[in-house]
Amino acid sequence: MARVIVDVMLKPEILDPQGQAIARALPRLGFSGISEIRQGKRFEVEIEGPADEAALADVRKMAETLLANTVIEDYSVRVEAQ
Amino acid sequence: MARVIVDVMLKPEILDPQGQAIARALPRLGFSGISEIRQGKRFEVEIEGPADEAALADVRKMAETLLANTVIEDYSVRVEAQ
Amino acid sequence: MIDSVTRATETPDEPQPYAELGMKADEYERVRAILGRRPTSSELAIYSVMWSEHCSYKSSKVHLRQFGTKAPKSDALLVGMGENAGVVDIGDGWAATFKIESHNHPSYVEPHQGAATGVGGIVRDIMSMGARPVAVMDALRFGALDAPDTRRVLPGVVEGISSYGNCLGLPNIGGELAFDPCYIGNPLVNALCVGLLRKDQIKLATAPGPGNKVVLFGARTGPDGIGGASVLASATFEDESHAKRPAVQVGDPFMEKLLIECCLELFEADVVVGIQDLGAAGVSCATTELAAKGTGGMRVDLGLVPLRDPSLLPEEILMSESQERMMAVVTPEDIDAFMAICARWDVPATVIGEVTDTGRLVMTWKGDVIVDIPPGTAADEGPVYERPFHEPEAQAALNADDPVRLARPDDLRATLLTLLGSSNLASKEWVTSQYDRYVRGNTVLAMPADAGVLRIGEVMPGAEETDRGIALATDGNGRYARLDPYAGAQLALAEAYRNVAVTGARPLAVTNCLNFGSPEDPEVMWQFAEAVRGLADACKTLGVPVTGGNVSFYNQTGSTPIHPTPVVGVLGVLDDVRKRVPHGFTAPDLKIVLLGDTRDEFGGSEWAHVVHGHLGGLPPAADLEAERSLGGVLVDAAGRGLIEGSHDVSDGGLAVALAEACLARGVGGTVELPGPDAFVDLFSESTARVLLAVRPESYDALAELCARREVPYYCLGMTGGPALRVEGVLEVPVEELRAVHEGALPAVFGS
Amino acid sequence: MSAARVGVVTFPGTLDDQDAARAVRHAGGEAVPLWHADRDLKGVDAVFLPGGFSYGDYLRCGAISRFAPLMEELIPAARAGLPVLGTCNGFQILCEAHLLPGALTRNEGLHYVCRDQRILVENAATAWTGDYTPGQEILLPVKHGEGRYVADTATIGALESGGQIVFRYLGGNPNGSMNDIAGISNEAGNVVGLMPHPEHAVEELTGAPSVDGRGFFTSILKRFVNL
Ligand SMILES: Nc1ncnc2c1ncn2[C@@H]1O[C@H](COP(=O)(O)OP(=O)(O)O)[C@@H](O)[C@H]1O
Ligand SMILES: [Mg+2]
Repeated sequence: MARVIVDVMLKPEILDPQGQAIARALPRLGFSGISEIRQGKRFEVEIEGPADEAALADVRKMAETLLANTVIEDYSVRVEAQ
Repeated sequence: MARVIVDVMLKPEILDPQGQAIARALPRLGFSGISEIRQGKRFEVEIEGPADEAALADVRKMAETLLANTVIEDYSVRVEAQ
Repeated sequence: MIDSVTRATETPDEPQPYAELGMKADEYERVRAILGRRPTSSELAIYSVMWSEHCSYKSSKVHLRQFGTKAPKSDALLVGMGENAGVVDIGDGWAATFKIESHNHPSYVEPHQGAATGVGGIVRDIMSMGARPVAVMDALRFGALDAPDTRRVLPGVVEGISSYGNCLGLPNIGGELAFDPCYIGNPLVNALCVGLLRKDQIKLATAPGPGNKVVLFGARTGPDGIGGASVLASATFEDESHAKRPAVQVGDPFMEKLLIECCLELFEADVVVGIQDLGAAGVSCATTELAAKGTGGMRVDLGLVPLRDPSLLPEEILMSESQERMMAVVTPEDIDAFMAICARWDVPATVIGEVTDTGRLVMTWKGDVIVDIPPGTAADEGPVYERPFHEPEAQAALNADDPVRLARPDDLRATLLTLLGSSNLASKEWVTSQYDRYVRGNTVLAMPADAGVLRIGEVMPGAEETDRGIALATDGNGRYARLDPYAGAQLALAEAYRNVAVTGARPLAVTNCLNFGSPEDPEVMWQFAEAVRGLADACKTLGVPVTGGNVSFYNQTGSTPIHPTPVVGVLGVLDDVRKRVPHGFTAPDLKIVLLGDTRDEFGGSEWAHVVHGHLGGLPPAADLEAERSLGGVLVDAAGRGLIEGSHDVSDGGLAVALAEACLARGVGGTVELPGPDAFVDLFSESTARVLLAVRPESYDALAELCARREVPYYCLGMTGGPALRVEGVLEVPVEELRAVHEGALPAVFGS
Repeated sequence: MSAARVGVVTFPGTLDDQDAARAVRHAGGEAVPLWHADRDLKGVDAVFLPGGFSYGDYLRCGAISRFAPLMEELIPAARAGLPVLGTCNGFQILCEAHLLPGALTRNEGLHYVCRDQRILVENAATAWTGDYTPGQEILLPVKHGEGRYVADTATIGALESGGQIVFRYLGGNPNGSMNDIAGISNEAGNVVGLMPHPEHAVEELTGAPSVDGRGFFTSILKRFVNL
């Protein structure tokens, strides 16, 4: 049993309307000193066996084909330290 | 300039239909060995100054009041290693 | 290094990547001739996008002219083709503007964003006429229902339309959904928007008055959809970071909603001289078109354009297709009021230039002049092609393959159920339930009605009071058009016209989206030429002018084009919207009446397609005179309150129309067929037919109206009971019809 | 006697404000537009938070709106007894503002759903439901992508036992909400939130095929006539 984290973020050049809406709202809410916010997705994937190379390769493939839309998003995969 | 990451996940007891839908689709797509997937949000917050305690306290407050709805979500805040 | 005009003059022989930008050698030479020197890379950017097929209509122009030359005389037309959208007079001081546009290719690459930005683009077209957008519609085509490609593309497209349109607060009041293997790899996503305005409020895309300010407002400009510009950037700048710019645009419907409300306040405050949306070709298009239609000159400092990505180069800024942007021309006296309204709506706005009387569009970047062109040469004087065309080699054989040779069924009950659950005739609710059809509270009819109907009186507080309403429908049948593009385009118009008329509305005007393969293929070009000729002729006969539209070419995979698919939208008006006719059988104990004659016509029919996988012969005859008479009866009868419910008869024939009429409110009916051949009566797709439900005491008056206009009519039976019964032929409980009809799409896409 | 004044709030991205105002007028009240950026309730007798996509519904529905200047006035006023009704996005804002317990999350089916929905009125004693009878079945449209009501077990228990579950879905739950909850009230019964849209069911000609939403508006207006 291990937990693998897949982070999916819009590519930097792609418009992130969600992040922008939050960033625009911040000053009004009294938060300053923040230059940018981008919003993405985080997946917590529980795998049954150990997080070995084979399992990670599988998760990477899953990220590539299912969790991320690689036309507009980048992803990264890492094992969570338990 | 520093980047602070805020991860927001639904509390474990709250149904996550998005994660479930992905998990259900996996076998059909040829992925096995995955026991659960949960989907949450990841925010990349760029702060103007250094990520010192004061700045982190600010981001934590933002997470608590805005980025997460603590009725249904948990959050965690960390500085991204550059 | 910035490629300034000075530099261009000094380096006349520097090679330029015009071919990579899709320009032909002779087109490039023409630019050189116009300018008397080589263009700068920014100028090349402008000419290449403005002279592209998409912006210049260079292959279609010579044909589209017929919409003007053959246009019927119409008092209703306030603004015709050539503006962002046509405007029609709908009475009582009100006007409506509407247009349909394609976003086919982007929706294949990224279904959600492609479809979403398609909605966004057409909504801005409507806004730029000075109108409040009031509803959207969408006409969709996908590959076979069970094809993997369809499963990938359809849910994303629907979600994109849904998320964008719903967030704007525009009710979705109708559209189409059809499947055919020819659309695999080439889905069609055509979006329509309709807007309302006071007649005296029309805005045009023009920049008159030297000294007036040019304002860019809305979203900041980013590197969206500038795949093409990267060629320029890498050629001129040898800069790798610019080599991979995204071809995909992402929409921000929230920003668009703010833009809508902001524009309406700007119009109300009367602080806009001219306005243009930024669509394909972004700043290039907006500046050249505004300048060309105004006093003729404009000075712009591109360095003032607010950027999302500060590394953007001027060529990229010029080509960027970032969404949710508009450009306005404002007098210096009004500029403060203009900016204040933008600020109230949190819409960023920046003065980037000024109108001049020099006849030149001049752009600077950090002090250098990088563009200096006569704007009309980019906007209006693009290349025009007389592309060769001829009838496809296989056309004669296709038309000769008449469906009379197909085996006809004995079990008509089974045939009805098969058709009713087939992809093109099944309930579209899986799609339509993702669209908000109620928002803004003016929706009178929407799915599953034949046309969407809106009340208009409460849309714009302060405008003249009115009881009027508008009705809209879109239609198009690629199989019919494949068999005969001339007739196919006419049939598309006829069906949309009829769908508007069955609600009781008087059809007024037409918009169209012409989806075809490559214009460089003479066989495709023939299909196009025939379709345009057919549509223009039909508009003339029916007395409804074309007010605008859109052409989408290159819908093909390899050398295989899609079926020619002209999608036609018709707008009609109800003088009293309370007299609209609802959809289907609305109550028991009404007489069921069929108007129009049925012939043995199965070419291109759903029956041939579903049961035999056959496409051949000729489509049903387009009898436009009959459609016109039928429309007249429907409008008169509705106005006199003679009709309780209605449904047009089209795909799948009378059998499917009867079933859908029962499903509308769960009211069954019993009918007797008028003709000798039950199969023909039930499944033929003869046109100019509708099904009505009328109170017995209204029947004679209806019959008299029909007789006066020589419209054939047949009383088939009565509504009521839990089943659809065709005497001596079939009986199906309404709930069984429902299960079959509503189960098909969820079976593929989940419930 | 002058008509009761019902404030209708517009945030950036609010969509159903015109409809809500129209419904108030049809019921004989005066609709008073309230602007999110003003710290001013204009002395209204009640407030309607309409549906829409305030701030694009980015982040979470209602998350940004609840910080609006107007909300700084509205929150204490509601706690002090001002009748407030939130439909759809308005309901989401009320939950985000903690005027109502629980939260609204993504529909279980993951799609936006627009349909005519049967609703059971369970509590006819709130400020906004006096014109209904307990157990009455009504038809109202729902149209939302994030309407699945969730709360912890203790909260649900308290809502159930305190009669705070005002509306429940009948004939199929469109979003997977806990206990088929369609709408709730606060303990005092002056603040009510629901996902369905009464303002789209007040006219014969337009909107949903019912006029069952009228009761919301007549309820609140009668309350002020009777005061
Ligand atoms: N893509 C779509 N978007 C919105 N509404 C649609 C769409 N496709 C179909 N509809 C609506 O669903 C209903 C049924 O469509 P259809 O079966 O094509 O109608 P008909 O049988 O009258 O030709 C109509 O109200 C139509 O406007
Ligand atoms: Mg129809």
